[in-house]
Amino acid sequence: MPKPKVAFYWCASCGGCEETVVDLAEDILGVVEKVDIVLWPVAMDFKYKDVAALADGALFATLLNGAIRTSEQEELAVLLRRKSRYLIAYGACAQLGGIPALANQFPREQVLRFNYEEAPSVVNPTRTRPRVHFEEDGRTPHLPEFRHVVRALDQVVDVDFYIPGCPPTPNLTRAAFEALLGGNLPPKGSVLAPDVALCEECPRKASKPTNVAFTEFKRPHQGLWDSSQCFLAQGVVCMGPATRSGCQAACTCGNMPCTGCFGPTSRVRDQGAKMLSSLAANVAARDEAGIRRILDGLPDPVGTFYRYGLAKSLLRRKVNLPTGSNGH
Amino acid sequence: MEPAVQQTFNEGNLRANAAYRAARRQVIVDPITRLEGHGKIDIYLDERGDVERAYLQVPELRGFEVFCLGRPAEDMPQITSRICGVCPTAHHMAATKCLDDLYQVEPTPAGRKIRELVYNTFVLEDHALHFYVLGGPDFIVGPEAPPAERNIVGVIARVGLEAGKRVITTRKRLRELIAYFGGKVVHPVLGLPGGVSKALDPADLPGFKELARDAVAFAEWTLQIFRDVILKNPDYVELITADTYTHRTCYMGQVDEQNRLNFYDGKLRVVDCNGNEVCKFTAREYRDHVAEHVEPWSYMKFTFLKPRGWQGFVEGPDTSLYGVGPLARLNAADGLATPRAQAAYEEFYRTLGGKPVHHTLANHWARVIEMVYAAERMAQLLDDPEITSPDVRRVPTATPREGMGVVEAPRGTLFHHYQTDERGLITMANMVVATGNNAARIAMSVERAAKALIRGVQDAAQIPEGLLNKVEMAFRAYDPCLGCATHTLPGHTPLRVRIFGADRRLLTEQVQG
Amino acid sequence: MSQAPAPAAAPAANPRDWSPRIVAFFCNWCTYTAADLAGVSRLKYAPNVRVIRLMCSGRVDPQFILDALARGADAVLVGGCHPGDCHYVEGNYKMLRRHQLLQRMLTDLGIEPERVRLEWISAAEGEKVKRVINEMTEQIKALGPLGLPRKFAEWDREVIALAREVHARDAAAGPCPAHAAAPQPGETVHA
Amino acid sequence: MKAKRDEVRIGFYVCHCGHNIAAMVDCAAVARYIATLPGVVLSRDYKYMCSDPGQELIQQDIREYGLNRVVVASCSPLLHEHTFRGAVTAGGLNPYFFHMVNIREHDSWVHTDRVLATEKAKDLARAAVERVVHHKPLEIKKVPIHPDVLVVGGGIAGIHAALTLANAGKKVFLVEREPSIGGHMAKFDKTFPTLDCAACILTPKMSEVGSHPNITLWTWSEVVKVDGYVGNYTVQIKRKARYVIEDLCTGCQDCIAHCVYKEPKFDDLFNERLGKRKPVYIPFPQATPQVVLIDPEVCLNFKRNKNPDGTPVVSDKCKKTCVEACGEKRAIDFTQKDQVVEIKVGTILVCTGFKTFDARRVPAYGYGVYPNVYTALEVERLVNASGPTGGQVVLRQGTNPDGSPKNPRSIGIIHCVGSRDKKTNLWCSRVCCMYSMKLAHLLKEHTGAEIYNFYIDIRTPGKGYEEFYNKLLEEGTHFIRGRVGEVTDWAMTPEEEGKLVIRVEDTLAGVVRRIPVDMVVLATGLEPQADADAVRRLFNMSCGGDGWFLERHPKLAPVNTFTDGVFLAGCCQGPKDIPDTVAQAGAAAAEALALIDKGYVEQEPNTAHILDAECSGCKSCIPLCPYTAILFDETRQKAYINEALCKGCGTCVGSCPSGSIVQNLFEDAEIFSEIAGVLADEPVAAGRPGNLTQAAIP
Repeated sequence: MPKPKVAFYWCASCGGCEETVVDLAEDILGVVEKVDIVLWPVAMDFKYKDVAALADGALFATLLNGAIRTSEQEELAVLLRRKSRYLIAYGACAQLGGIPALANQFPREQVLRFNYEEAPSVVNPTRTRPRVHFEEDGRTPHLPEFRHVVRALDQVVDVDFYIPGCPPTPNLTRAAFEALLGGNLPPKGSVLAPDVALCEECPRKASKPTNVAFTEFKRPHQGLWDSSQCFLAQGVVCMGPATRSGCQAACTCGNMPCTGCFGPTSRVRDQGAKMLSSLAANVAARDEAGIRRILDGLPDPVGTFYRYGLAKSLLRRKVNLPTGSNGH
Repeated sequence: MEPAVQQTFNEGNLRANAAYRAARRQVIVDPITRLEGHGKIDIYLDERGDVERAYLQVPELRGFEVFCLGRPAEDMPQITSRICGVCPTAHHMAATKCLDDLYQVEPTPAGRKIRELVYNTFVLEDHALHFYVLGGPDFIVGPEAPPAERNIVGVIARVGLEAGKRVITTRKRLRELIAYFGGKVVHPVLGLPGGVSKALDPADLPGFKELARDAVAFAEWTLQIFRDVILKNPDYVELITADTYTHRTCYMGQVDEQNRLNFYDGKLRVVDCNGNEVCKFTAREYRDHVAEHVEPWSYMKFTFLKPRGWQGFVEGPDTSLYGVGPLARLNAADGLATPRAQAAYEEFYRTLGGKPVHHTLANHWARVIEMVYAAERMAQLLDDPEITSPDVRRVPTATPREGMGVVEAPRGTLFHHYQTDERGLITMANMVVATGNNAARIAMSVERAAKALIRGVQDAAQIPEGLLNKVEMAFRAYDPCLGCATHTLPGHTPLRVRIFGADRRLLTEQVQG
Repeated sequence: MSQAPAPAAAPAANPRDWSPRIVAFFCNWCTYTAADLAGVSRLKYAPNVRVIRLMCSGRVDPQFILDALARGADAVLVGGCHPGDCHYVEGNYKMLRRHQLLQRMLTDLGIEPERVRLEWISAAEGEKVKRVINEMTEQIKALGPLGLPRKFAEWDREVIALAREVHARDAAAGPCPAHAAAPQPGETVHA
Repeated sequence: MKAKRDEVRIGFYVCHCGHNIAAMVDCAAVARYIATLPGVVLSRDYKYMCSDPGQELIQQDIREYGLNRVVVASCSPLLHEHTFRGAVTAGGLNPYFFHMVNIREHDSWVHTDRVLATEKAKDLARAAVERVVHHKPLEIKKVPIHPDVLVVGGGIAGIHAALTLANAGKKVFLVEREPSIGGHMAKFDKTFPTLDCAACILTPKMSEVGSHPNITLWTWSEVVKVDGYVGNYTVQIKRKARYVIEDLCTGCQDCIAHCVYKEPKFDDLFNERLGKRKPVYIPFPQATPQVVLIDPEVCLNFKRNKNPDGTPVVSDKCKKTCVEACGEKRAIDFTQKDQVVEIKVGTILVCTGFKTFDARRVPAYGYGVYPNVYTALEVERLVNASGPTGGQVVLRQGTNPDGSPKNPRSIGIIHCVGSRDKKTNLWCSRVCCMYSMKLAHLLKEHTGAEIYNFYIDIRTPGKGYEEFYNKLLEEGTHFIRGRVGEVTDWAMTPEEEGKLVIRVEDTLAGVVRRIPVDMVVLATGLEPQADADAVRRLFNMSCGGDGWFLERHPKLAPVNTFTDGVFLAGCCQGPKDIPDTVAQAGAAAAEALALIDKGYVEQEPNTAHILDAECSGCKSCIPLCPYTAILFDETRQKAYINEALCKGCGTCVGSCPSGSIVQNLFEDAEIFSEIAGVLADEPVAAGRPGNLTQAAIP
């Protein structure tokens, strides 16, 4: 009988997810046995019209990584959505917008201006900029346009499952494949990772006292950290309590706090808001000035609480930035 | 291990890597999905059907420099590593060195050594990846061989199954060392101003020492493969030295006090196309020597030597263009700091007729020599008693203002530069990356290859089969990472080539990775 | 807002001219009771606030505030007992701390601090309920609409348009015979 | 959600509340609109939902239409939520399948634009409909009531309440901060309007308290800490050192007689500083308990300096004649220290009373400047047979021709001092008119002097009060209507020489008058105790803007507070006379009895619980709980909530970083849907924010 067809595709990603899939070599061995990888962009010569020609749902599953930021990426997402029985957002960028979504806090024009005019290493007296429609004696090497908004995959198309992480771990990926192929799937929309916060599997968990109240927030470079003690107990912000487990606490094992790449649990709509709520509530001071002094130890709330999740936060983006098509 | 299991194990590895290789080589051929994030070459012909102009375009931009604004500087190593998941460690390390400078803090000896250990390990595994999976096959299997064979499977067919297994397991073990210190191998977290986050537990030292020994053997073995398969084949040597792939530009590389190559630290040295030193500078001085030029037809910026000014895509003794990467590093250095690598270095120039070498394809050989160096350096660092000291980080006390950091990424020199307010929040971030440094040279290689290979073409039928791969080889020899180049794309460098007739109509379009 | 509100932002659905929509979270013991007192005392104030009763301001999850804004509230008012008066000892301090940090974060995300307000209103301060609500309504009127649902829709218009286009094109192309066969159900449970 | 919608059958009712709501909200329109919402099977508007027919209607509909959710839009849930839950239960549903919408206090009563008020009503109602979908059936929590009662304050209110409870067989702890119970009433001579002697009616009650088997009387004691909740309060009481062992003291007062101080020379506070006492003293003859105490501030046996812990240092330099006098009884103990005792009670009655207005705050009346200006309370002592002068009304300044202390020939009583005055207190103190007239009567009786009353209005709302007023008029007491401008000793005519002149505009005659008198009595008003704010915090009550303790409802729950199991009686809740105070004390006692005899309290099941499987054990919630209800299971490394201790504030719920704590009645889903509900008419429904409306894609 025909093996189910599986596709991998990438959008605005750094390639780390791809690297991870390759690191799976042995782990997905069993999987490779069971499926046809029809597109790993691409495991074989692949043409748009081939995909277009596929019957809807002809692809058993598509694992798509990277945030969505260009019309072309949207186009393939929409198409693959249609052709795939299961569309899976693979990795933090596809699931939450990821680090590229931090760009949702800034106007696009600022990016262009800095890169081509203001960067200290740029020498550009004529203020030349890459042009979407450039022409020199009849030659027209065009450049594509970009969206103002960086999006997670499910802000463009319907997504069946999510595999979290920046990058996801081989174990989770393997487990996901087993679930898919075994046909024992969680409800649609599930994140294929444990629905408990990271502390559950953090080796430092037991070291946290039950009475942690913050008198000061310390930034990671501002002290030397006991590699067996909970970071929060040491006054260092760790996103662990507001972040899904499944990574075996890789970062705390590297003696650095969690930054939240696995996103929130299913019970939370906005990872940042929840972590903010928990940290702030546990501040020790009772007077406004004292509270302010302690909270000033968190200089970049957006970058801290939405490091990977800005696109999927309740506000999605700095709300007063320009939208619409962009001429540049 | 059961032989049967062993068998499937090996096959699995082969299949996975075949797929990986393919993933990096081939890409959708399609006029509709204008694939962002891919190299794009538009070739325009004149009436005679010769190449009039070829544009290498990089069509995306992500704007890391801007969305880093307002973030705490200490987050930069982790944020900027997301510029590229293929060489995250390079960005991570450049950013971390930037923080040392920003906070005016000298890493503790152990901290510094762990950084260099991790970094050399990273360079080694990344080079191995490129040699066996990406660029190498062109030679090992042969440029004219059918694409289906021109991949790791073909490589293994040549060098044997055990060898293939060795490549995969060694890379795996190397990456485990990175993960040991970095938490994760993709996007590690060890870097902080004044050192690293995690110390090396003496109990784990023996395992790593063994790894280093194996790594040295592995690197030398790889070098031997290169000798056997390539140097013993006059066709290949001819191909390497062919004029098509030769550019007489300047070269930049990082060197230590004795002008010996160092990936992690040192001064940047530039030599001209005759091998004479043009300048030598520290990261802090990069703006006096390096500048970026903007072309309206690409998002990628073209770096050049500032004092010489932008003169366009020209070569020769006075050119302001320079190359970076393995070949450039060897050209810019006077030698290598480890015995075996030094020997290989001398053999390299002996064989190719003295310094500097201008043959782009020699990058592959240079890359293998660097593998030997990286492996030996690993061993040196692991033999250093200080490596297991728990004192891996010094807490900074200075008020931050501005910092610059540089490392030699596998693909070439990588600069990070930040300014902050007194709380250490980023007010300016700038990055000049390997592929940007190479951009002009890559563009020239591509145009040169195109001009050499496409002559009197009137219609698509006249475009020979292997042609595009030859063009691509010129491109891929740099192992360019457009992801780094525009801080935006995946590390892959799939490539789309379109050829337009004199009437500007599209003659043909082919896409390869 | 740093820029004038887009004309599109005026709710067409509302029969009258735009007027702020404010969602309030009042604690059961002080502020909600104060609002009752305001009613009993027949004080008159602006009809722009919709009160949601919670037992304590400590229950106010910042998610509620963001969700309210995202769903179309132009502002959010949180009312709790005066410091030291919390029926649950210090729930209101917890809210005060969240409020301070949330304010900073909202500013970074382009939302004016006036749009999220925390007030201590005791059970006896019916007058204050009136004052605060009238004051806030005026302030938000001056600021103009936040209109996030409309913004989201604006942002997504391009996506939807493209999706339609692709589907149309795909439909036109029609499935090619090679792949026409619908996938066998068996395929999901292949051995 | 959709699926859920199919299961729910919501019945919606909007109440006209006569015209209270209907006048400003188009109830029919609201009902029509709600009827269109998914899940709503029935939507009615009705004149009085809280009436029996109204509640009956709900019950019928539940049965007839198989409703499984009920929403009522009417008044504040604080008023009638209980009523309607009752109706829902009677209809056979779990009471928590109900939600109430406040469109009266929060809408019709506070708005003036009918269209907008109706819009608001729709929004609020829609929110409730959205919310109630997520409601779950809940068990009403029953908490047993500890039968013992704490009564705080030993004035007439506390005394009466304590006796009522004790006689009903309840064990009562009566705590009084002064050395004796009795409060202000013990200082009065006679009580209006019947003029029966305060002592005669109070003393028996005091001694009954002192001897009652069910009453533990702790005077010279203060409540310092209150923990727990209705039915189960743990109270700490500081028993201040008397330096006399209560159980051993017989009240013989030999010690006082034998004190090294032959003459009393220290201010007697009970007598408003008009009299003197010794370092060892008993506050007043009828004091209960009959136990002396020693004032370490003045007793020779103590140094003035204090130990680090604040206790006075025993000097032993005194001859201790008191100890000799006490002899075998050995009741005197100079080493005594303050001690804190802890008791458990189920209910608490707060009867902490009032303080009189400080007349110095109205300088124009010269209190503290002119010796012969008195406060009413001072005069109470002056005219009191057991007072400092044995009932002789003599002035502080001046002498009679025979050289004896001067008896006033003319007296002016100024009403409303510190009452009904924007500069001081706005409220009417309710008792001043009556006690002023009482004093007028007594002074006339004692001195035969001419008495002038200066009043703004005479207020006599009470049984026999108006008659008493008439009696005074007949007695020839002068009543002059007008707020007194000033009291001065600046004589303008010979006959004003050596007298105090009261300058007033007689608003009836319309002339400014100067009336010279020997004595001025200021009818000072009533104010909340100085430490009322601290006390209210102690018992977790609220204060009104004026500082009086706030009752739960001015009409329907006048002795209840917002804290279950804590009741109010007497002037701590607001100025009132003795009859009202006693009545209120009885009412408070009855409320407490009702609770105790029921044996348990039903508590809102709005407690929180932790989802065990989902808890990551991050411990972030544990320090947030003010009741230490959140515990950590070390073996399983998970947190859990002791629901008996949880009071349902929901702070931990709002703070759980992984959303793993749920609060009954206030679940996230319920509140989110309420938010969505009030905003649902937003023209662009963007689905769940952050997600693209999938509907938009074909």
